[in-house]
Amino acid sequence: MPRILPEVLRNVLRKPATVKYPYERIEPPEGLRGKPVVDKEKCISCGLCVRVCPNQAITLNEETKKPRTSLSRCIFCGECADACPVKAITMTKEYELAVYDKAQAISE
Amino acid sequence: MTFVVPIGPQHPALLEPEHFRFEVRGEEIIDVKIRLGYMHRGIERGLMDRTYYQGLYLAERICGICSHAHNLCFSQTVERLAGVEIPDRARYIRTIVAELERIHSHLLWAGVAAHEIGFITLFMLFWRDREHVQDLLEMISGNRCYYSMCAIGGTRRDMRPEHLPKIDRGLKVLEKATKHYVSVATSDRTILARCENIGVLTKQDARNFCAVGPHARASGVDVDMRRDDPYAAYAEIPFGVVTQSEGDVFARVVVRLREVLEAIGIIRHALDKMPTGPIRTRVRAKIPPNEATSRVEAPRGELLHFGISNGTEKPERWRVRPPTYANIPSLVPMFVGGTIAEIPIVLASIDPCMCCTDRVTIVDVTTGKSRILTMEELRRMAR
Amino acid sequence: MTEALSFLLAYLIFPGLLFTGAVSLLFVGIDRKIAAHMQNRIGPPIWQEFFDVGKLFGKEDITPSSAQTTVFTLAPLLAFGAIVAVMLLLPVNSAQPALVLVADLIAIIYLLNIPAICVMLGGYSSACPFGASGASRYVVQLFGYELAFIIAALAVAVKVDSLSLSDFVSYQAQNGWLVLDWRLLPALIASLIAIQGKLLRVPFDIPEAEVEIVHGPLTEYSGPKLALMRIAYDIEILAVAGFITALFLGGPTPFNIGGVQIPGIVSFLIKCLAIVLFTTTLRCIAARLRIDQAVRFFWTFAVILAVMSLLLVI
Amino acid sequence: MKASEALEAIENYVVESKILDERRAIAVTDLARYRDALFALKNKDVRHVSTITGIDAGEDIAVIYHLHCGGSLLNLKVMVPKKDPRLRTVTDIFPGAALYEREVMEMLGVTFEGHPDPSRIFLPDDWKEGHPLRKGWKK
Repeated sequence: MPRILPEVLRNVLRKPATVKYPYERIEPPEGLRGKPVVDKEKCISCGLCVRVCPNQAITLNEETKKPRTSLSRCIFCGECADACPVKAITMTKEYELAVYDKAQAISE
Repeated sequence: MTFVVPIGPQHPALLEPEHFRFEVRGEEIIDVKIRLGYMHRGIERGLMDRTYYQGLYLAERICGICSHAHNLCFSQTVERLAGVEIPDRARYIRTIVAELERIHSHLLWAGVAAHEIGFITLFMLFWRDREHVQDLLEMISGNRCYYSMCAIGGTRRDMRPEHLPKIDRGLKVLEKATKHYVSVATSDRTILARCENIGVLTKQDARNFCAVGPHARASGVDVDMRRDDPYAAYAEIPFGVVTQSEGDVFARVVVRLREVLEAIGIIRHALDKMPTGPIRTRVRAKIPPNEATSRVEAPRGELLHFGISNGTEKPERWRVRPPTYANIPSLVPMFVGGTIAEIPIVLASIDPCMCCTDRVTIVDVTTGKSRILTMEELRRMAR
Repeated sequence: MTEALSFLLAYLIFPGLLFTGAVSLLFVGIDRKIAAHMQNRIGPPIWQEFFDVGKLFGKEDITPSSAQTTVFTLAPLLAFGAIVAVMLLLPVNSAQPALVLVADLIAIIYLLNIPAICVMLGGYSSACPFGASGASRYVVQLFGYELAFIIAALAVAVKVDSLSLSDFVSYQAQNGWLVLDWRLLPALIASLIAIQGKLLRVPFDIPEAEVEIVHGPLTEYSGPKLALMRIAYDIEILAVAGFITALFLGGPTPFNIGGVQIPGIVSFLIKCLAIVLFTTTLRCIAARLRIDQAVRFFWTFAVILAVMSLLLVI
Repeated sequence: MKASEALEAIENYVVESKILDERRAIAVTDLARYRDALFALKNKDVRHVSTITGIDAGEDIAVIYHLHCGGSLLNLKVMVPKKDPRLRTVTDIFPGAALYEREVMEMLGVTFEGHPDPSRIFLPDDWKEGHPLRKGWKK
């Protein structure tokens, strides 16, 4: 009891450690594996990302032949970004990906 | 008069769904029955249906807390199957992440344990300081939970030079905090009253029931896979195996907190001695027939992966034995003779991870269909 | 007629239902906020307790089919009624309480126990193993803290040579606070420990230890009944703090700060808040004890302190 | 204990054995002698069964005891015919093996005779029939 009392009393005057999340945000560090984004200019439609994806989250868009990622299946491992021969896929720092409609959870 | 107190599958003392039936007389427990299996996800079968490269990510998702341990153990097993040596730098990076994860897991556990004995302040403070480790892991690996650091044949990311001062600063904060917590936990009379001589597991019982990890070490069993079966870079790093002889809940608290300090030392040493060079060698997707076993000292104890390859890119059989599964038989001697008030802390003291334990199931992984109980069945179960 | 009307006013408005309800809910809010800050988090806003109780009143009221309905329903009402009655007996604004009895000390000690007994009855009648287990723990704990609490109050009564709270307050107005008398200091410590048990706060929140037995006796309660239980519990905090104030801290004595006259009610509330914050600190720096440890602690440490005071003042 | 020492202890009870490296050894024994092999290991102060794995190997079911022998790990394999999948329990030698035996029992349908509590452990109570880790099993 006595050893923790000073800390407890000090905490009353200290700023709380909690971050009021939706109102304040902590900037994620460099290299966070967030939403994968495809640079369509660079993409050569090789389909390698489709093959390496461990969870079959990526399919090639039938018209444009560019990859589309289902964010509800994606596990954000970053294998596609690593495998891409022209570095067209990047893992962005975007992490707030919740949507009401499953059909919108797609990154193209 | 004896009556049965059901604990679980949903209960505030359990963070994960398991079912315990305690037969009690007054406050005293006279018997306990354990039923597992509320979280079966078919992972062993699932691993057999996936290629090694896909399985790596499924194995990681066996557990949310010791994800790196499973990740590491899986890739080690595959490397053994293929007979590949990984680069030195990769071994050191794996070690550093494994130890950071151990700190994260032990602080998380300490918070849960404080909550179980009603010490909410300590619970909040432990979890506040755990954030520092999580921030470090996020910075190194790019994710707070699923680090995905291991690739088959090395690691996927390198440590950047600009990370080192940040890790150093983070470790200093953690070291100071942990030392403070050790002094609080070992002197606080209310904590001692709740933890000393509670849930005692003798050395004899710990060995007989094949207990593993900090749980066994707190009973005086000197076992640590990092030393007994060295993997990654542990053979080259000096560290002490923390043991306590008392075997009660308090000994488990002390063992875990001291292991955090030990882990900080390991990380510092590894950062200091880290060789330069490549971080990954290529491993072919098809692995010739072979069988291999790999063991890792996960934060909760010995984790075992056993794989059999058959020349294709998928394993013939994959077996996972997570640490909590090994510790469950030793719960019974710890409970019997205790009181209801001791259930939460004794259960928490083995750091149970039911997610790990229930790996096998019948739920179809591809459709995810689950069974719906009829009202009649529900009523029968409620009775 | 006027007497009945003034009683009704006293019961419903001041210092009864409306006043105590508002103040005690606010006190609990402050308690939660300060506890949160002690744990280095933000915590709920201080009027959170009003939201919680208000929401509970709007929720569905479920009575378990196997519960004894009459007892289960009456327990919250009785607890609520009894604890508001305590407030009428406490000297809140001046030495004179709203309702004058001959030996109100004894009445208060009795009435303060009724919410506890109602909670136990509710737990037993709810036909739930957690409720029964919590209730039996509560009974054991009651015998622990109550002895220390009564002996501590008795020490004060012997010192003042009266069984009336208004006598205590006027005695202290003349002779200074009783807490300043070193012979009564052990009694104060004993009663502070006892109220920690009475208010089910860590380290003595054993009957409703949520990780062990869910919510103890209140596990099966929901909706308005739970809200009533909750308000009764909140008012009990204020009532117990007010009781200690009257016993040791001089009760509602008006005083002067720089020429400004501070009315008795304000000084009463400040003292109560001080006691509540003391219990808040205590609950933030301890772990929950086991029931046998708690009882042993009450019977040895707290009771001995209280008896010591009693012997010293005789 | 090195892997070679562990194999030495059971050399009379095995059909074939192989040392993989300093810390890994595998051995195959048969239905008649596997308990003797385990007893011999217990006499060498081996107390820890890391786990028991069951494998559907076509005609037979392979039951592998993973034994932690000091610093090394020994995989002791017993082949059980699928037609009559019965084994004596080893819980009298290693009490900690109880859960692993129950798992092999329900996942692969091997009966461990003399097991103290052969009830369900992972599968639901109303599980009808079939053993999920057998090759032919289909949902």
